[in-house]
Amino acid sequence: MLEFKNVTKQYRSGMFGTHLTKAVDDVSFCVGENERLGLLGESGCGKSTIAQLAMKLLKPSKGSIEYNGKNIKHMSRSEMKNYRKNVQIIFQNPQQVFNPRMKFRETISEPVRIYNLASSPEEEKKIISEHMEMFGLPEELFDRYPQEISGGQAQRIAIMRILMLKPEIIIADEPTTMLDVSVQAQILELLKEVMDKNNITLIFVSHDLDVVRAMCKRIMVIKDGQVVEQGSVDDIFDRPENEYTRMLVDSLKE
Amino acid sequence: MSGEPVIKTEDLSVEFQVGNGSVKALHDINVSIYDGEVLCLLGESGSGKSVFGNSILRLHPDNALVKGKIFFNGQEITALSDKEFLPLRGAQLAWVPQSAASSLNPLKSIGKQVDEVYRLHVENDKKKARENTIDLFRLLGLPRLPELADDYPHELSGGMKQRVLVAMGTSAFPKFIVVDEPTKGLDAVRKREVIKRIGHMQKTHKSTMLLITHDVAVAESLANDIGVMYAGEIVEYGSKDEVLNSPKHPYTRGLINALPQNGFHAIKGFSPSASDMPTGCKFNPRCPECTQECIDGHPKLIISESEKHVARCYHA
Amino acid sequence: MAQFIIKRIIYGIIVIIGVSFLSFIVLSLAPGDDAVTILTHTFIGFDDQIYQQDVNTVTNLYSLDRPLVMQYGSWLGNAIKGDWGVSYVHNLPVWQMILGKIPYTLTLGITAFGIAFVISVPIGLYVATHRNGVVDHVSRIITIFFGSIPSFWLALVLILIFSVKLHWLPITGMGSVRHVILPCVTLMVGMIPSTLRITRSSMSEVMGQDYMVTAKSKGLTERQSVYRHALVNTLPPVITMAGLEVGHILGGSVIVETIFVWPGIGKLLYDSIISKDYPMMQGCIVTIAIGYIVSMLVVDIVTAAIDPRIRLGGGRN
Amino acid sequence: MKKGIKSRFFSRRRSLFTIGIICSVIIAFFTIIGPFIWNADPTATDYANQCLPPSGEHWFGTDNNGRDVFTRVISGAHLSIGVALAVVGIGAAIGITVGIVAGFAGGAVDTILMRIVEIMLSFPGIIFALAVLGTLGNGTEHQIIALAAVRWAHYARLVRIETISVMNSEYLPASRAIGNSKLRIVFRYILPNIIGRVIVIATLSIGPVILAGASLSYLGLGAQIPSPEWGLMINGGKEYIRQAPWITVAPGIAAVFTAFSFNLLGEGIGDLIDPRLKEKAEVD
Amino acid sequence: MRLNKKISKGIAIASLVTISGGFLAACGGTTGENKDTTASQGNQTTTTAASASAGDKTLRIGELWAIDNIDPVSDGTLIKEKACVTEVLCEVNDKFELQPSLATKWENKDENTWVFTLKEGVKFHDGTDMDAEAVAWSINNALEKNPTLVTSTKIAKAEATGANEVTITTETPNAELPEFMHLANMSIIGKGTYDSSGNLVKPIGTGPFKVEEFNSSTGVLTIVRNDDYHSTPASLAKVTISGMTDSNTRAMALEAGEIDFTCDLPFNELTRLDELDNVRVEKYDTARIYTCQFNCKGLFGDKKVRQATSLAMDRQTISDKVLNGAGTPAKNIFTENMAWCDTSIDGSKFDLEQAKKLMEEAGWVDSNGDGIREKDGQDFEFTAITYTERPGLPLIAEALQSQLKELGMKVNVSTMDNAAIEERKEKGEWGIYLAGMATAMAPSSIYYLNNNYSSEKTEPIGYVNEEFDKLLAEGQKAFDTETRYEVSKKIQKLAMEELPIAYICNYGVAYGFSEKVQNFKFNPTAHDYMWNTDITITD
Repeated sequence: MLEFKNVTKQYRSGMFGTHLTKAVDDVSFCVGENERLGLLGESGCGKSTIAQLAMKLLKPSKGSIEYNGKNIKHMSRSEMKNYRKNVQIIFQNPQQVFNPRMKFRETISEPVRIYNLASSPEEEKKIISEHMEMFGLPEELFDRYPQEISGGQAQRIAIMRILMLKPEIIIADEPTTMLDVSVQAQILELLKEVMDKNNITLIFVSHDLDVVRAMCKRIMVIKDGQVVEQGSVDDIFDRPENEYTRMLVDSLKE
Repeated sequence: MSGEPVIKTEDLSVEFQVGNGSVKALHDINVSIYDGEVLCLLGESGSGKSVFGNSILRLHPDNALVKGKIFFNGQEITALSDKEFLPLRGAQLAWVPQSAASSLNPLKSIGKQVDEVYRLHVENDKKKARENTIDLFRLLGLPRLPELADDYPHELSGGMKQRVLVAMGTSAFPKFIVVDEPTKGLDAVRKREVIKRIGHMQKTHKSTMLLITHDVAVAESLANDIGVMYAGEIVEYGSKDEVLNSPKHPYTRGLINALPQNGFHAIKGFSPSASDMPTGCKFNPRCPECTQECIDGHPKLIISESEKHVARCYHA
Repeated sequence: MAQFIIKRIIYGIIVIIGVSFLSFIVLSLAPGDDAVTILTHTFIGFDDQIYQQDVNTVTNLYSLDRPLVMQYGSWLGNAIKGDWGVSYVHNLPVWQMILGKIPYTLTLGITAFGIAFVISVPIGLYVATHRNGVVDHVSRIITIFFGSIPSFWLALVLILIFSVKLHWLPITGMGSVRHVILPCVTLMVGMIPSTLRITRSSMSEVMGQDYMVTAKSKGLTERQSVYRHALVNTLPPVITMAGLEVGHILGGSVIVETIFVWPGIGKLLYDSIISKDYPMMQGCIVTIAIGYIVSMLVVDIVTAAIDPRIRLGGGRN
Repeated sequence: MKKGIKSRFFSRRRSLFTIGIICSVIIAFFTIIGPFIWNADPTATDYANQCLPPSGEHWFGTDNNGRDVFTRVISGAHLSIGVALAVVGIGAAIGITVGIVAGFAGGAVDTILMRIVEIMLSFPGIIFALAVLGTLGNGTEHQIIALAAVRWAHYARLVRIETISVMNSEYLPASRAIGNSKLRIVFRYILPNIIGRVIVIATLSIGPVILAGASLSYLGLGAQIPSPEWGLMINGGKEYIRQAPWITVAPGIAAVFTAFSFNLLGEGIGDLIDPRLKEKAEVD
Repeated sequence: MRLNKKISKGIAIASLVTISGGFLAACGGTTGENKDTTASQGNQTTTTAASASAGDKTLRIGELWAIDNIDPVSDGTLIKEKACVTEVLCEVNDKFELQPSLATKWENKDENTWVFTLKEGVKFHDGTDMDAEAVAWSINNALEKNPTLVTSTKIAKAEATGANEVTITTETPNAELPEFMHLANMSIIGKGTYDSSGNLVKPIGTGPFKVEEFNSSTGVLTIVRNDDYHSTPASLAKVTISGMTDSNTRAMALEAGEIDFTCDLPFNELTRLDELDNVRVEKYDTARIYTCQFNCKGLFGDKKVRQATSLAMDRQTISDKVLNGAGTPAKNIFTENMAWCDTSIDGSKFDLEQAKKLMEEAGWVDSNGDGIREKDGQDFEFTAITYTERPGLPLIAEALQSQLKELGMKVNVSTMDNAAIEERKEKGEWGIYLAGMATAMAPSSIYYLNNNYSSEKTEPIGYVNEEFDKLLAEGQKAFDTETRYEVSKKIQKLAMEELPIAYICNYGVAYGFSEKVQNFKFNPTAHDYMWNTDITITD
């Protein structure tokens, strides 16, 4: 469904603009139906950049990204709107992701309005309240501002908003790093349940091996923008070939 | 576990005046930390653990109201005026802030910011201060010394900044250090390294430390005693092994089961926000073993010589 | 950073050409035929008899009948070669007139700005650290009041008190420091509001940052943490505002220069616009634009010197 | 409920805003209702009582043509304030559009727009005023055009800086990811987050704009001699500052008072809109 | 990496120092250098020690215009009248009658040639003799540098036809050539005024004062006494003239004792300043007049309407209340002290009833009772345009607005910068145009009339009258002054009858003196002011 073809992303920096840093260096992979792919690596290794490239929030310096065979770079407005509907992202720090001056009543109804999923206001209210119950979120959240709620609740709202669009692929960019351990468990449980029910493909970006092992079937280990190893969960954990992966796995096992 | 505790609190509680009402963030905390020991406060965000850390060093914003007593080496520091309290802060009582990214002055080199503490409290000698800083950086395993000292905060990674703050806290050899969430937002490898370095630092300097974290792994590797906090109260208190291996309070059990290596069994519901606190035992809405008694009464937590490992629950 | 400076200079040149071209075109739209206006400001009085022959002689003397773009082109050609042309009214080389006026404009402008800066920054800092205190309200009321006083009011009142009644200070004339005081105070009062407001908002933002709590935790007193940590971080926005104000100094103030008979560029520019003295006007505008660009450059360099993030770009660790 | 209102209006931070509201109500009263009460003809000359000092009968005294200054200030109010508000309004509107486009589009568009803004900033406004006088002739609407044409650059510069800080925020990529169109992002995300600051800055420039209008009247653009426009009266009274200071002082105070109340209003609105300033309980 | 960081910080600070250093040096340098340019512009010879005689005082004048330019050919009024550095061939007495000055006598050989015999033994300030050859050069130089002089004087060329005799030939006959030789721009200057390449060095004249220094940036002209002056030397040693364009500043500088003499003070301050013990104010009428030109294409086509408007102007109130006494009501175009003035005419009558009757006769009746007269459906409403450079004009416009309201006319006032007037008049959107016209630029009885009443000039305002052209042609040919005065009087009578231009008040000027300045004699022929060289300053 989604394919990266030797994608590279580089930044120019330094005093005279001569210094090139490659965030993502010639990465190719593809994600099929209902797959659970994990991107594992230390912070700063470029895994978040890959997520943003997939979401077309960043343009690749070289290579291309295709969705169902069509390069997302040359998509028309309607194709792009459909792409946005089907490929969604969960960000890392939930509270910062919402417009500080918009109450949740409007933020939650935004996806419905953009893709006019509801033909009438009543239907819109029905969809929203349905989802609110499913995610166990109280109605009084509607009149709150993002700064006034906890991280866990914010992340739940983010996932709910995405789910309304019934996307094909969800990219989770370290969704639980900023959350406490117990809340992390809730969110991951929720995510798992949602994906299984609507057989949504997942690309899970994280640096935490245990979380990746719990959520994904296939793992790609990334170091300095390059994919150093790829394989099923068990291959990576039990029989790591690349010595960097081995170092990563051993250090976490103690 | 011997002699006079370095830090002792009696019925400590903190309230914030917000708009026209007031928000209870912390109520009747009774804790004592002994010389050379590490007490770890384990709890989710919103449980008030950082508030406790801040109140020891009086770092609250002006709308905070602190009640109860705090003793440092037997002396009641809550009674001191700001002027009298000032010499203690930084010299005897140190604090390592939580969000490393924004807690360093972006326009000054990290070396200068750490030297400042030494020159303020130990000896105002530029050379000696820089030497002390480089030693501390080496102790904390920072690379590219001594040039790194001239680097600026924006040139360092999250983990490195965290260790610089630890160095800053300990640069004047304080008696007591509060370390707030040293591993928040770090990836697994950095987290392991920071824990190792802090443990090493604590052992070499024999410093008394209050460790605040939500990560059980950090508590497990560094703490002597552990206090589990929930909704502004300590719900379980005891030595590390007792609390982690045989937890008494259902919330502690829930925390441990939620760990990835224990299979992600989450505790259902949310931790209550400070403005609408449930009645009775604060955990009753989420507690699997909740009975009517828990909803009506409010269980007490009494630490005594005899009973070291206690929990604030009727069914403990 | 060097690349940054070069880019800045190129933009500056574009702005200079843009401003001079725009003003050339726009002034020709001003009321009154060019030749007639120039005639009435050079050879004859403005309400004397105007003969068509004289208008024609003026037109071909300064070749005003050429299309505007041609006239601008020739001015620009000479300007680049350093010849800014001769003023119609003063019949002196433009650069010499401007060079003569610059020292006076600068002495007045920079002293006025210096005092305004020295007064408003400390007040701004104090007010930021004591928000909503009495001083905060009083300073707000004063800033608005200073911002909306007509400058000629202030000038006339100052003259009345200090020159006419008390004979302490001279009204016009040059030479000693005493001559600068009155015009300087009039200018300075206009500059205080903006600097004060920027300092207050920038300082209060810095005070809310996490590193100020760290400073407090290090055991620094309130005063020490403000001087050692807060001050440095407040400077960049204040300096940018200062750069803007300095940029406008060269523009001078027509009112102050008229009332105090101070030979500044502001009055020179105003008169050249009224009498359609194109070369002189262009000369003044280009000088003011250069002043603006140089002060912007200085601001960027100073901010880069202060802020390592700009100077050294992204981190490498 | 009483405590709620009292604290909402008279808590320390909001007191400035309340004073602003009270002053604006006073101004509105004088501007709208005033002319009906003090309806003597503001332009009739009556040399019998030239330059009388403020008295019971003439609150602000009379001017060199014997006209009651108080009536003139009242009848001139809607002119001066109207012009100032129009100029600030139009200037801010253009400034916001240019600022947002430059900040949002970035790259070449941003560079070009910013160079135009810099040209406008270092361009003496008086030439523009003369050009407008030359092409369109005088009249208050043309005065508004002349003033707004120079003012917008100030606002554009400030709005661009605010827009860029919003563009670098975390919630903007999120808004694009959810599928918002460019237009929705501008109106739903950028505008609400910068409007607070812009209002504060716009209201601060009302005082100076009233005075700027006066210098243009001298060139023949905008309000003409007999009209009771404040700027004109302030400058007109200049000659009489020794003999009859009230002629120029009275409209001057009216102008300062208006600027003062609008500014307080602006800062009050700015505070209300900007949640960052609300006290937060740091409960973690 | 270490090196890189230190370097970049170093570069930042170094470039900052160089730029600001350069900036300060530039202005430091210029002030220094600026001193030299003005010094070179001042006279090369060291200033002679002010003679120790009684008159070693300095007179400080506050001039009302900014001194941009001291070229005697284009700014003669400043150099000849106010600075007395240069003199003219034919001077004028209080009655505007020609007097010999640098030329002792002159006569015209035929219509186009005039012969002037020069006064002997006159020296220029730089010591060179003022002989015929120098005078011829000076006249030709003036014509070449200032083209407007050619059109007004109609001189073709001047040549020396003897040791001290100069012949001037005109292109077309100009009966009043001697009067035009009185023009300030035609003053006689020495060759030393310009350097070899024609740039102005310093005005060299023959007058009682010579230029010591002119600082072009501060706009202050300093002149000192010329000791070997060809007639009685001046009483003062030194005079400084500095431009102070703001009337308030002039008034306050006078009051604060910073200047000793100034003119054109704010009208309303006159009484107050006069009462001060250290200041004295004197008011005089000058050869300038507040005119009101009618747009005869529109409402003012009918002579009766023009006469009615003139009668409805209460000139005495304007003079007392608006101009505060600086300018008496205008009876005729010219003032009595002008030799050719027809004193029998009195155009300043104020008779509102008569004016109303005239309006009714002209068909303008207030039918709908709104206070404004109408005629076949059109209201009598017009715009009065004027300019702000003469402070009195806007005030008069306001006064006329309410006075003409009594006559049933709705007047809108529009003041603008002088440049905009021309365009507005061409568009025709005006009823009356108020201006301050000089009636004796040259002390000639015909010059002003020709410029304002010849059909070529009045046609644009919709008024043509051959009678004027006939009389004007006659006047220009009358070489004998007496006949010329008679023709002028006839034109004056016709003008005051036809009234294409009404005259409101004489342009009064108020001179402000500090009490130290004594025995000032007013000279009516001056444009703004002239002061007699035997003026004194006591302590």
